[in-house]
Amino acid sequence: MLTRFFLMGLDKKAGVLLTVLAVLAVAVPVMALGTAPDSPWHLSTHTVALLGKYLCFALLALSLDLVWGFVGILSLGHAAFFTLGGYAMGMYLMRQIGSRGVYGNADLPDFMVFLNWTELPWYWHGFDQFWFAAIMVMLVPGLLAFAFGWFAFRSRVTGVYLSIITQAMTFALMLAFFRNDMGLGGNNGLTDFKEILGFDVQAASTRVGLFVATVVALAAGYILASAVVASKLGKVLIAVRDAESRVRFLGYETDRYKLFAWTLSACMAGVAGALYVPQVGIINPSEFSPASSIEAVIWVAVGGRGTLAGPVLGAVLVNFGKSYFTAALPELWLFALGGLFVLVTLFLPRGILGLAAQLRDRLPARATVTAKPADQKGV
Amino acid sequence: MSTEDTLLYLDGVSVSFDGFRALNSLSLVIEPGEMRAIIGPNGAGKTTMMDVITGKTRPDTGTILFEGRTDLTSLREPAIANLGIGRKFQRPTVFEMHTVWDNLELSLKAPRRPLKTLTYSATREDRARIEEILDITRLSPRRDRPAGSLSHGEKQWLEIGMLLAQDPKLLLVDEPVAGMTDAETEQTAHLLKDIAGKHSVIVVEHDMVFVRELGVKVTVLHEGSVLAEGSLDTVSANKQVIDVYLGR
Amino acid sequence: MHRAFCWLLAAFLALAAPASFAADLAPLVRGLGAGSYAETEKAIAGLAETGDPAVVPVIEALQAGDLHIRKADGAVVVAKRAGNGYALTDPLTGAALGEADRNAVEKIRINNALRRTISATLGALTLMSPDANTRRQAAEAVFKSRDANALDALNTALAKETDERVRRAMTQARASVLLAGDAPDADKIAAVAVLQERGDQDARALLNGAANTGSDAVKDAATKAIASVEQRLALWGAAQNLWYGLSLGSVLLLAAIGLAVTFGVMGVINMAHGEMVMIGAYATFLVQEAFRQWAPGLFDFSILVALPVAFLVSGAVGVAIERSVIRWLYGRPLETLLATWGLSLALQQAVRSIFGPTNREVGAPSWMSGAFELGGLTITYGRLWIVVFAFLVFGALLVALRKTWFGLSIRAVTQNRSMANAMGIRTARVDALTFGLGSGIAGLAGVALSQIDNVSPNLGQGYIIDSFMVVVFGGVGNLWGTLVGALALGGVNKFLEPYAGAVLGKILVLIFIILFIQRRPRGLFALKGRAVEA
Amino acid sequence: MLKTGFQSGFKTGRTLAAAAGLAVTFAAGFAAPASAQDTIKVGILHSLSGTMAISETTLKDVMLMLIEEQNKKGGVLGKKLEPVVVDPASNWPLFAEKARELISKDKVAAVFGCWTSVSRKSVLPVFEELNSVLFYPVQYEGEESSRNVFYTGAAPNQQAIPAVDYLAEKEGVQRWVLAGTDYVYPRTTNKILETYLKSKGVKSEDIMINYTPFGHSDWQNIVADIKKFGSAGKKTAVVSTINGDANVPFYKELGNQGVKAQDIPVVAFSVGEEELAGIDTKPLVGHLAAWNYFMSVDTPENSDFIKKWQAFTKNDKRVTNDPMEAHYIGFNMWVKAVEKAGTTDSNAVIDSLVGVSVPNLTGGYSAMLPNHHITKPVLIGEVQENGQFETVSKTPGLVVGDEWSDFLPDSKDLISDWRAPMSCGNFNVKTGKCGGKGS
Repeated sequence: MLTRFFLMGLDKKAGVLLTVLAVLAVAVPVMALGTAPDSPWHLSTHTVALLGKYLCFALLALSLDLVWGFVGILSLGHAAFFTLGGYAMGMYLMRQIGSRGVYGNADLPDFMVFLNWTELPWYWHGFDQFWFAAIMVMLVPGLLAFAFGWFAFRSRVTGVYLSIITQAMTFALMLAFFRNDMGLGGNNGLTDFKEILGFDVQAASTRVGLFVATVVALAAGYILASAVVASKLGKVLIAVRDAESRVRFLGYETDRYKLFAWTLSACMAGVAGALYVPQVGIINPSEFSPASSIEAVIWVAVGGRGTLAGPVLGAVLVNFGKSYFTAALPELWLFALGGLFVLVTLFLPRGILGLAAQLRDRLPARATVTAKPADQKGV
Repeated sequence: MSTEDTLLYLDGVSVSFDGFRALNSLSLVIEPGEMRAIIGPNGAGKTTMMDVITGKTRPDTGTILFEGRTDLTSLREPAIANLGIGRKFQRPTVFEMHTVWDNLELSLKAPRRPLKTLTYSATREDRARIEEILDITRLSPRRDRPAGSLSHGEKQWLEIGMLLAQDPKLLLVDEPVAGMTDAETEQTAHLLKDIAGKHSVIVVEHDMVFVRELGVKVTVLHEGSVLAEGSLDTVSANKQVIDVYLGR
Repeated sequence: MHRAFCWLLAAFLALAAPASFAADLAPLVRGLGAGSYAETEKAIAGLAETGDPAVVPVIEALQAGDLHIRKADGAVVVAKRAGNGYALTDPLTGAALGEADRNAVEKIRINNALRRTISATLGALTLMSPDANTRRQAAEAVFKSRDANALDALNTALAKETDERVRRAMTQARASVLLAGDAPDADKIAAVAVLQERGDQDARALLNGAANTGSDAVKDAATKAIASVEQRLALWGAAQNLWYGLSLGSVLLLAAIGLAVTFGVMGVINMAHGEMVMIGAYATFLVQEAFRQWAPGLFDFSILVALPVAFLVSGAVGVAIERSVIRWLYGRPLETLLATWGLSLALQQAVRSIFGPTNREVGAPSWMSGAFELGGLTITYGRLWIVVFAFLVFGALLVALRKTWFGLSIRAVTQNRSMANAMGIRTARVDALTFGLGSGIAGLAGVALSQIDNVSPNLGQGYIIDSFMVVVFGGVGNLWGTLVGALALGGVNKFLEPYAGAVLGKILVLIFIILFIQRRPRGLFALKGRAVEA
Repeated sequence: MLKTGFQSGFKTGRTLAAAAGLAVTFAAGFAAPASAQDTIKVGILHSLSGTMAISETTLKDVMLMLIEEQNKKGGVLGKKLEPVVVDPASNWPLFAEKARELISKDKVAAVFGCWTSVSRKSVLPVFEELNSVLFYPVQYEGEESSRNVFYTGAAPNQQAIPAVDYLAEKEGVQRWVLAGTDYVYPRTTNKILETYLKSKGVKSEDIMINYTPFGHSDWQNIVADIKKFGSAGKKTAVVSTINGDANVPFYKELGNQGVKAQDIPVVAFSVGEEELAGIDTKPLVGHLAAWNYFMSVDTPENSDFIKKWQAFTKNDKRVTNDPMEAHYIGFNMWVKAVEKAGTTDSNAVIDSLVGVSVPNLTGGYSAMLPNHHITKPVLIGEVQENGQFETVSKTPGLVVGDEWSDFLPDSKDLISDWRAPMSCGNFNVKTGKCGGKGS
């Protein structure tokens, strides 16, 4: 029953994507750990970390696509969920440092010691346990999303208004986390991690392990998202995206459907953030910045909104481009990036996968029929 | 007749938008199994009346009771729909990205809670019912096409099919034959008459030929309240009605 | 003007005074250039002791940094830039001493301690000036310096003073000197009363000093006076906060009003709006550079010239953006967000490449510098003009949209594009011009913001989110909403700031906006049928 | 219809092969290319875009200039130096990523970079893991000592404490406003100053501490508060650790509200010539800054440096500032250490760096200490009308950089010495153990 549920959403694209992920999950460990460092097949830890980061972003993009592509909620604050998940993981990693901090304080992280904190704030308790942190990784973003969505969807805040208040949410969080009084490291955030579950975070094998965990999480997220989208619930969501009030007259409480997708998406983003932190080695409030959220939106748009595989592709491609250009064209890369966004919106309104689909089924007549009547009647 | 026996009971319902009175102390009673045609010039309040019944608009004053006991004025749209009130819009509104089949499946009477729909899979009866509706609405050949690719008339029928799938006690049908050919209009009239046996129907329509075809009790709305009620012939003979329609 | 007057006075005195008098001063003047700060200070004290008005221009030259030492003979001279070198004059007589190379003279340096001594000395020396304004400034200087040596001069000046305002200033200065020195208790208590009447923060500072050091009677009087002054200050403090709120609100209004056109009226989620503001600020910079280059004397008018320039430059960039990108995206507001975000990145980098990443200096014209007191309110001219300017821009935009043919076309196009088209309105052109108008207004905001903020490639980023909040809070598509939204958010922010601090205040405002949108999902002034739909 | 899509994905063997191939090529595309070793590569890790570009771009340029100069002199160890510039875009995780890229992919011998504390914290584990060398040129809060990092900027005792001493002694300041941006450098510096001032007998009510967010632009209330605080009858000064962007509106507001240096002087630790270049300095004359270098310092080395810099940037108005001098010192130290060690190998260079002494631009020598900080003179300068500082006070000798402040309870017992045999960054003199409390 459950297998059936999870398999029902998988199509050809999913097959390709999951195959790629499976190959990565095998090839990367082999290439990183099983080859000599001077072999042409060797992958450096740098590359592994980089790939891991891209895949975390891919999971974030996937979660964003779930709400934007399938429910029509353009979130300009998804980085908030991602970062909260990251902080939950970061707090666990901080507690794991224990007395290996520079001051040798077993309880307090370094930044608290030199700012004269005397005891651990209450919200830090429990984070020394991995299971607790793992729950918080999903629970904190999930609860925030639930509370936010509960109010916003009930009040029928939609469209641009919703986008802007999601932006206000992440901006407010950013300002709050910048405050040193929050006890979360202020601008410096959480960093200098030592170990995760007893493994040295710097070790190549741990990095590979984290990478594989990210691959698994992305694959699981993808399977879950496609199952949700393919279910009747997914059909309701798409219906909400296209004609919300009509769905209400069919007797569906659209608020609840949106809330479900929104909260699920936030939890996925939280997991992405949690996997991101040990791989990049730092979490700090600038991740909350509205620009990060907008960038995530752009990955989705580049890959193809509403396609699930597209955002994964988009996130990897855009970030690969960013890594490449910040080194190759340090003075000009913003032109390249900015130009890319303009060109994609102008010439690839449905993203790369959308273009591929268009080229494949070449049925222009169908497309025009889809769009026209609604537009004309709208006046 | 007591209110308990009615299916829909409106009494003294008024709505204003920015000082404009769209409904002015409107009263209307629909009995179970009844089909009613509502006519009236533009701005008479026909669509607002539907909005008020389905929960889209809250009335300023007045009572709306469903089945004589449920107060509709305090409920939201989905709750009202789940009581058994279905609505077809003036402008055909279907889910364009979904196939015809999916449109019907979404409308089909089934649990509406998110977790139920997440694990839903169509039973044999569900499929049979959808097939049946496809036959009735003559959309069988188009079942796998996206609804967006249907012609205008087909969309009207699909929406009626969605209403049927919902299996409501009361159907609110807003201008079902707008943009249809004469033949289609006639078929639609037959379809609605078939439905009327098992359900109550309120039809709003401009097309007098169609209304005559239906041959049911007619209510004339004007400036947000009932001007006349009776058979089409009776109301057409009503002097006030003639004045309103001819603008005298 | 003040300086010129002093020169006149000096010249007059030089003529009137016996020649030997000036000669006595010469060695003292020479002492100014002795080397260390301490020696310079001693020399100033020596000059001040003479009480001779002829030393005023010398000390003023020192204050202005014009006093130099001629390396050849150690003479103290006034050196002013002339071409590549300096034109030298004698500090006492004003006689020309020829020109000198840049390296032939060395500037006499002053530090903060010297600056204080100089102001005090000048205050004491100019108390008898024929110009009422100079006398009042002198009295203020003495008030601040509390220099006991100035007491005699003050008393003499007070006896002769006829101007009521100057008299009051001198009385207060005298009170300040008395209270700070070791005058008898009775005098001190009288001084407390004078200061209590003055009732500002400077008075409070003096009274606080007295309350800590004086005899019991004086302490008592001072403590009471402080209580009364503080009450007064608290009252004015509230008014001051209102003013801050208004001022912040008008900055928000300026930043948001262009967005109210491009986003509110046209439905374009214009993330490049901040960059239009930035371009306006850089236009101001360029205009000012031009003024510095070719017409330094007219610098005060540079801002006025910058206004149309910034409007046109930002407007032109806006039109170009609309024609090249936005026009393909109408009806897809969320995609305009992505495209304009890309544009904003590119524009920032372009400005960074052209002007460099560092801040550029935009000066304030004299009529926008400084502050004036209104009762207990300190109102800075810069902020005041920005408030006025914000309202002017708002009014002008309102008139343009309501009363002109162009405004009518804009409204027609936004309400019903195809109908407008059918009626012969060239919608494409109206679109371009509307976007240009919004961008141009953003450029105007840039001129104003260049006066209070960094002119750097990041300028726009600081305002974009606030602008969106204002427009959304006020209600998309409603200019009045933008006005009320900006002022309300500015006011709330400044009201919260004293209690919650700047950061928490801002967070609370954001939460307030989020909650408010729940109550009114379409903003403060929701319009029916014209709102932007995703 | 439901399952078939997935199955067909697997059935189509070609798709599978293509996908697998794609994944492998993608991963292999990253594999490090073999690099030619005829030059010595030097990494430059400064943000060229984003919020920090405003400060860091200049440092990238100065490094390019220094490298060019060195190459004119024949490079190092007979090899030319090759700068590798990357843009971490003011994004802190990206700093770590780019650092890793510089070290492991480009194989740079040393990295000069970072500005903010958070960027340094972000790259620190990378440098320690890959055992490379970072020169960090900016004044910072201290409380850190890493074997792989050389701190050429000022520690708090090389900037903040002398500045406060100057104000207290020369200006007779008794009341203090500690105003800063809310991040770790101001927080720590202010904690240190607060303890220091209290140890000098300043009462708590004579200290006002205020924090504002990054990029704060509306300073009306705070300047008014400062004025009010300053009207308590005692001489008041503001010690400003306000960061970068927020300074311009702060000084503009000070000027407009008529807070003059002679009434309430402001001494800043983050305002240098570059920042002043963006402000009309006339109303600010007399306000102070504490640095280890001013452009106005009159020494032959400095005029030479300025001349070269202005020629390099082809702009005779370009200013120099303190972090640029820090890079100048750091780069020369590195060159000297590499030549001393005869190799660019990190361990050898790290060991030979300690004790290296090179001329600074203020007419003396700066030496690398065992704690990886350097000796510097401390200068206090007053802002002049032309946007320069005029030195009003200079410490008689060089001040030794103290990484573990004596004014913080948990750090006063710590010292750092990276020479063998101690080789420890947080040695506790009380317990005699390495590792903080040593418990």
